[in-house]
Amino acid sequence: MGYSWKAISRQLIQVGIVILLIFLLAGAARAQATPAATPAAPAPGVTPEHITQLDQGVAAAQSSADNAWMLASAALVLLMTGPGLALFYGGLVRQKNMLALMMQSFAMMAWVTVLWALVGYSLCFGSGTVIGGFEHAFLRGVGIAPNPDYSGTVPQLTFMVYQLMFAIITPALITGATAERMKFSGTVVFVTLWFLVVYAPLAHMVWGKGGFLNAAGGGRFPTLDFAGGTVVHISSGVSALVCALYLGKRTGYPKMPMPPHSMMLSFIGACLLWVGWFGFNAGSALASNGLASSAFVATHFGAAAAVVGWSAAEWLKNGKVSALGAISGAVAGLVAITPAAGFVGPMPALAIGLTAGVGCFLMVTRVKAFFGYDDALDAFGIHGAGGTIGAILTGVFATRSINPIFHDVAGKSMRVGWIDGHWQQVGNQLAGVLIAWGFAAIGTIALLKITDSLTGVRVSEEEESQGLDITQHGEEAYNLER
Amino acid sequence: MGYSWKAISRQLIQVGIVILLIFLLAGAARAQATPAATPAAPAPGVTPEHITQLDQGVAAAQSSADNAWMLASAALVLLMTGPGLALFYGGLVRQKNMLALMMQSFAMMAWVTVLWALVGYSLCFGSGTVIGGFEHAFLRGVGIAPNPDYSGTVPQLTFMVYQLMFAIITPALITGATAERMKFSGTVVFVTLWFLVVYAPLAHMVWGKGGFLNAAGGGRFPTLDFAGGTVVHISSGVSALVCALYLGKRTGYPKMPMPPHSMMLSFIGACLLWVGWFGFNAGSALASNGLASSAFVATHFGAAAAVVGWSAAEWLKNGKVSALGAISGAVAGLVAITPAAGFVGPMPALAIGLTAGVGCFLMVTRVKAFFGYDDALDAFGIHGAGGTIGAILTGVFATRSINPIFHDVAGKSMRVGWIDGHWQQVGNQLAGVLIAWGFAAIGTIALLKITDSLTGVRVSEEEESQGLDITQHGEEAYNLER
Amino acid sequence: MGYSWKAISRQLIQVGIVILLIFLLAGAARAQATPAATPAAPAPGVTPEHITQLDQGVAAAQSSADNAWMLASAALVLLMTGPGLALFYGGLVRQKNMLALMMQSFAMMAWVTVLWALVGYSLCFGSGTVIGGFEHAFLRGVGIAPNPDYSGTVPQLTFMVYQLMFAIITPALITGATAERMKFSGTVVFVTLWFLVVYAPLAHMVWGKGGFLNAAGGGRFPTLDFAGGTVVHISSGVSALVCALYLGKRTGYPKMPMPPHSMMLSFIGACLLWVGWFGFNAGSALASNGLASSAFVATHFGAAAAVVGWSAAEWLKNGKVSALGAISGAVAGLVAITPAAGFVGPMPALAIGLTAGVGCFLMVTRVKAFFGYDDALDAFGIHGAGGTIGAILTGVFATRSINPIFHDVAGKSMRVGWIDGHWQQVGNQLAGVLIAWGFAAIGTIALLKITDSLTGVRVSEEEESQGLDITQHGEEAYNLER
Amino acid sequence: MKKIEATIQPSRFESVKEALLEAGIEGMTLIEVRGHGRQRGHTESYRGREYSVDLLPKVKIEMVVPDALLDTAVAIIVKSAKTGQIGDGKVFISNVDEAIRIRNEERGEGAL
Amino acid sequence: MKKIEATIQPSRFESVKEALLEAGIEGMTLIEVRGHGRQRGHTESYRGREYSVDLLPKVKIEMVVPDALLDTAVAIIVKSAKTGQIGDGKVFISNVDEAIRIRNEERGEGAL
Amino acid sequence: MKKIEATIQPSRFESVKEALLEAGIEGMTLIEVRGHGRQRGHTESYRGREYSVDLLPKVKIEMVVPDALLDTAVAIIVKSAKTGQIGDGKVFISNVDEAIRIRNEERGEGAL
Ligand SMILES: Nc1ncnc2c1ncn2[C@@H]1O[C@H](COP(=O)(O)OP(=O)(O)O)[C@@H](O)[C@H]1O
Ligand SMILES: Nc1ncnc2c1ncn2[C@@H]1O[C@H](COP(=O)(O)OP(=O)(O)O)[C@@H](O)[C@H]1O
Ligand SMILES: Nc1ncnc2c1ncn2[C@@H]1O[C@H](COP(=O)(O)OP(=O)(O)O)[C@@H](O)[C@H]1O
Repeated sequence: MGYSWKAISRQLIQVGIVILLIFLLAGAARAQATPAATPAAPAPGVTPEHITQLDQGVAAAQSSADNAWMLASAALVLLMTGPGLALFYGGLVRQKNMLALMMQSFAMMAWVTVLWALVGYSLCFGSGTVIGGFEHAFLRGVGIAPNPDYSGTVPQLTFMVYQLMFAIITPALITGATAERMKFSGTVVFVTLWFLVVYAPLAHMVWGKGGFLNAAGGGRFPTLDFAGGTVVHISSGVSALVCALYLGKRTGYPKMPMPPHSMMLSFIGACLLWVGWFGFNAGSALASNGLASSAFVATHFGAAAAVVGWSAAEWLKNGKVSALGAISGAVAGLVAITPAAGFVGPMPALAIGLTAGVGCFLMVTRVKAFFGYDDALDAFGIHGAGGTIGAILTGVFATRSINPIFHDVAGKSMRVGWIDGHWQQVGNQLAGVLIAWGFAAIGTIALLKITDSLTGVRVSEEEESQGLDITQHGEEAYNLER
Repeated sequence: MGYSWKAISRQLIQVGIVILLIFLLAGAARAQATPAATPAAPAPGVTPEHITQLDQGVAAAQSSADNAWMLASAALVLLMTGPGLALFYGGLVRQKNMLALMMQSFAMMAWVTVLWALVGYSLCFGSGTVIGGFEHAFLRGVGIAPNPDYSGTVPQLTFMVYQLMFAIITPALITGATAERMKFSGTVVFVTLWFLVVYAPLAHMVWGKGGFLNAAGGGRFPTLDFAGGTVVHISSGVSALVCALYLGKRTGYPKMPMPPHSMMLSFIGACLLWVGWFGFNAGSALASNGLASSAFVATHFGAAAAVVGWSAAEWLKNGKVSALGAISGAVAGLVAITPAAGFVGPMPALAIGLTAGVGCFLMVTRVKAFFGYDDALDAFGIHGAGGTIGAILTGVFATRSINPIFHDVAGKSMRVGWIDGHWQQVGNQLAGVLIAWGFAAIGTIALLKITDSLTGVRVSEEEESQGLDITQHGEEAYNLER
Repeated sequence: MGYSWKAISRQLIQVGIVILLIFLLAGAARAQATPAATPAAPAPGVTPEHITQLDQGVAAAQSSADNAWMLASAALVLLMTGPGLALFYGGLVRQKNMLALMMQSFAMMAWVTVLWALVGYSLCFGSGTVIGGFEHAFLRGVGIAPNPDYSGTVPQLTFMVYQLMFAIITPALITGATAERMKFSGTVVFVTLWFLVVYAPLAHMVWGKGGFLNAAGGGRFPTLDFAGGTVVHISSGVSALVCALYLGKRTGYPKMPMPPHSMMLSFIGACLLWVGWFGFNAGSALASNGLASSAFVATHFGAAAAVVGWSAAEWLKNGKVSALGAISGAVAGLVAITPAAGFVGPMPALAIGLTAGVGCFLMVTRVKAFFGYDDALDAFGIHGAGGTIGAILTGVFATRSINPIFHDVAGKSMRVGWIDGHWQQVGNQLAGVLIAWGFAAIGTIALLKITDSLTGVRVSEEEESQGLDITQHGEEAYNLER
Repeated sequence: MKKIEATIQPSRFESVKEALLEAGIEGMTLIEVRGHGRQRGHTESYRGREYSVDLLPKVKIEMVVPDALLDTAVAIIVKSAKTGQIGDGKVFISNVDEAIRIRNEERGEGAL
Repeated sequence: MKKIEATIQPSRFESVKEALLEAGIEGMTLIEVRGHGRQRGHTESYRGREYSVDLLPKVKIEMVVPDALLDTAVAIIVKSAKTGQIGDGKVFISNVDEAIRIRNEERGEGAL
Repeated sequence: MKKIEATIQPSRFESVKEALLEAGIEGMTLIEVRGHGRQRGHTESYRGREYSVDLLPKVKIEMVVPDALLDTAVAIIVKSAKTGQIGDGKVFISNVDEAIRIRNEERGEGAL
């Protein structure tokens, strides 16, 4: 039997191949047949109607073109959280806590989405100085028509879902600091509150219609934040630090060795973060135009230079370049270039990346060790620090030749960053940074206290030693035996 | 030696950094230099020729825009099968069968492609009531010109390869039910037959020119199936159930514990499925328009709500939320929203997802246990059940404000789903579902018998206990020692 | 406590669900409300100004459309290197060398990027017969305006970063031959030199303005290489062989068994390579047009047919189809179709893939064993051999009905490949191949000697047995215990 | 006290464990090992390179039992581990001088 | 010479190791095992299927010591492995006839 | 019957195995362990945190042999495992009271 089918199958396949080859030649012969036509054009005619048609045709084509890139970008940004960040963090913890880390990211993909649909989008992108109103609750009035306040060409649905992806990854970043000791229930409750009380207002102030830090919208303190250095990375990074302090150290830290259980997973995660970040930064042009290309390049250059920076620092210190160092550097560079991506040229992007790579290396290896807090996976060391570095350097390197965002009353473009001679912008950036730091820190403390009283935030010591996978989720990541 | 090169390298790198920095500043200084021009416009002139040129220009731009999204979507859908589904399934089985599961998905990527090129595309999208003809065999006449029957703007080559990706994943889904005990040779033979005898006709009936379930093409029973709830998920899910019953239980099931050998892999797989599904559903708009955006949003919302639904059910039952539950919920939601994606708004999408999450949870935990069949990885419990739920709810929530698919003779758009007041559509959906169920079930039984007589379908008990990786493929997934 | 929060949470969630459902219905009811407007058109008027506006609008829309696809393609090509190739290679080596392999790919992502920004792009795409000049050093003059020499529609920044992704993966491919025994420092130094001395000239000759192999640019020996069969795969594959010979065998090879430590990782890697390759080949159309679709299809078909070819050969030899065989076949097919993708129809693509699958199978199993060199991961056996097969078959199957690349003085399109009756093209292809082989081989030997004198190329035997992860990077890939 | 070391087929472990528990024998330690003996292995092939795998996955049970329980324990293990085919494995018995329960430092057979 | 086999809680291993090293006891071999005894396990659930996991991860230390060192070594292990809770594990002591250091074929206690 | 427990360098295992098979000694069980002894380990660094890894991967071979074969077996192992460098490992020999082949319940040296 074992033999007979083998025999049969081999014959089948031999016959198959012969037939296949015949087919191919047959087909190949026909290949030229394929006509190379293009869609026929309607009969011309120089009538106003026809011109109107053309106007609409152009608008529609432009909209489709931008939409193609924005939908791809939205997908890329989701890829950053799942599996990107989930793997990056999951690989860095000990095996017994790995599913827990992944679940915390995955939970955001689901739960923040629901919050977003109900009120989140409205709070972030409705109108108001500090926070949006309820005009878009349940996504009321969010359809395929563009929302001119934010993007003239793509359907508002696209803008809405694209922004949602940012709201998903931001709280997920915090879980890097609370890793290996925070309750799942506590995480869910805390994130729900944090999203409404910290993220929504901050996103609105910087990006929302009427937000008082909104540079494009002419806010009081025009803070340049192209893709979320302040809104996403500083807010999550600073909140992460507060969480780490509030939760306290993991049992055994720092005495007990806690090496990453799988550098391989973190490596995959970092690569997916890098790739996804193109959607994050270049997508923030909200169109498929030259600015998107420019931001794409800046993003890639920032990441690359930061890898070089971090690795060089490591080499000088240890005489070795580690994979963990390289991927951490990449993330640091991507964080730092985020606010700058759409404002700086390729060479400044390299400079920003290099600075962030070295800067975050020092944060993670020196500063953290000095203060001794347990920011388990360096959410603050990389996102908080990198975001801050990036925000300030954006003020330095932003240039109108890339993005003429400021105009005088006459609509003439004005100088943007220090490199343009507008050194005051560095001040504006600092203002934005300080507000974000303060707002995130205070909000987080308050919400942690509330969460603590509701569900508690930290698992019992026994649960911690058994691991969160089993105690919080009743599963194990690997069941290799049997 | 070991020292000397270290020394050299360090110096090299130090020098390198200095040089680099100088370069950067040099470059940075030049950054503004970059001109921000846009392509020069040809000299104007209000001639009919020029207008014709413009007409063609608009058509070309529109085509390119839609093509950009469709090519990206095709790539995303392939990503769903490999590595997406391969990982999702591969992680759920025991280690000794993991490569076998991955190979079954990978084989589809290769083998179904060849079948598709030779006759598959023609059978699915040629014209006919029940199945297409051979007019496109060897892709005859499939070129860069659009095929107006299916998509007015993108090259037919794009449409062809995009649809191919659906034909690849559908049979791959079935392997979730036959897991850990079906012969590789049997799988290949069965799939070949199943693709020609079950998938091709079904795809044609629902989507093909003249298909009698084709809603857009005015079929007898207009079944709404935007992206394949019936064609892909019901067909594969029901066939999966039949296969599971025909093959019988895995040795030791259900007594012996068979936990997933790597939740981590299944998690990655699920995330990639989610991301890839944007291409699956939003790509089914066959254009980069508002409908694509709407489908994109519905897809994401359906998945998110289903995670919440499944997890909530699990929490109420076990007091814990598991990663396996969360990712299973996501897939269930994605399945259920598939037929609805291009017909429903965001809020109904949430409702559909929530229902599917809870529904599939009950299928997998209760119903399966009750009947005791061994649908190893719940291909039926999730794709069959989820697809059915989705198909019916599509009849409930479909609305012309999203997709005015039905028109009266005067071309005026008519009410679509129950929510529009057209409750009869639920009936049409049921008709489609029943036909798909019956067709898939009967076809599968027949083809299993044929396959069994050709190569056999089930491995020997000894091969089963040794594992399919070694016995079917002569490999092991991991060789960590040595 | 443990209980109380559970209780609370359950109630919370129950309440939550109820509220949610209410919201959903509320929202669902509103769904229709969503208006389905499209952007309003400006008031018409048949003025020359308006026509000029339209001309610009069309150009802008076309540019955005092409840019959308090109940015997505650039992201896909980066995905090929990280995590794609890193996983494909990382899984094939022994556990103790896995991070080292991944790091070698990752290092390219960072370091080659920096080189590219400083001089690389200019050397490849400046003007000159053998190599470009320094006109674009520091990306001088590389902005959002298209570079008409290479792509009429997309910003030069897009073209620049897209081409960079090719420069990243090419040297990474070589590391498959030097695996498990080459120093990290040596790798970095060698690659730096190789990129400048081998890659840059070769890329320029084949693709650069004035390059004497440039078919599109009317070079002396017009070599058809759509997406890099010669520039990427032959160059890296041949250099890989030279490296393998220079480094010598791994200690214990071939006596000691060295099975892949994780087929699973290699499988994921291969799938990502396949998906990413759509950006690599279809992106090489540098636009989102019909040619891109055609290349996309050819790419997929080539890969699929090669899987069938390799697997069939394996089945006939061993009576089994292995996962490693299947994924190796896929890569071989993708390599071989690379130069042909934009010149051949679907059926010839199948033929090319099938040939490459069988051909590379023989290379890897027979030829390598016969000569006994240690091309550890078959970088030469697959990329060198597959690239050569592809380059020659391109001369056979290229047809003007797909890509009318040759024109006579009158601009009339001329016959392209043998299938068009222009058998001489096979000669041109051979010329290109030979030049590439010779150039890569000689350059590589010289650079290896230089590197050897600088940092040394091979690790000590003890380091080799301990593994490169620990000795080169001071890390381990997995720390599963504890 | 005697130490029992039983190297068995992984697929039999569950039933051996259950049989022991039924007999009230609770304490045991499990080790995953690979074994070589009469049982033939299989060959694997990676890109044409063939490896004969002659070390097969086995499970080793270690348990220390009071002399009184020795025969029962051995009998149970042999009975429930047996399939009658080559590769079933071995049971080795050796002497143990002393046993200590770490928790309460109890010594001797009482510590088991 | 005596062989000490100690099955302990993984979380205690680091401190046991350090205590031994401080006492100048260098040679030891570590094995990851799973153990069953009085200590209760936990249940896991996958898609509604529940598994009770009653084999818990433990670490087994094997060391051969000169008779003179036996009591010290055992005392150190017990002391630093103890948490006082069920599951702390056991120490077994048995006799070893001969020891050989492969490097220089030295035999007897000198080889340890 | 005697039990041989040899802890050796993983890289030497293949040759030890082959030497034993040539000598007609078929039965052995292999365990992956980590060992501590005179051999120095290495340090790893993750984001600036340094760990000194002093438990090194070793392979432990367990085999029970008839008294007659003991010396041959030990000699073979020592010979083919030796590299002469610190870390080569140890061989321990102890007594085994009884051996049973599960397949056919054969006892004594015949069961090996
Ligand atoms: N002399 C021995 N010493 C230690 N372990 C042995 C010995 N002989 C066999 N084993 C173990 O028992 C397992 C089964 O032995 P084998 O000879 O294959 O089958 P059987 O026990 O049925 O004769 C081996 O894989 C090995 O792990
Ligand atoms: N009789 C025995 N033989 C071998 N190992 C044992 C025996 N009894 C217990 N063990 C090992 O000791 C571990 C702890 O034993 P357990 O009874 O759970 O706690 P305690 O030692 O505190 O009574 C078990 O998991 C098992 O690995
Ligand atoms: N006293 C001992 N008891 C048990 N195992 C030991 C003992 N001493 C050494 N070993 C094992 O032997 C290995 C090698 O010992 P080591 O002292 O490092 O080198 P060498 O054997 O050459 O002196 C150790 O890693 C450990 O696994």
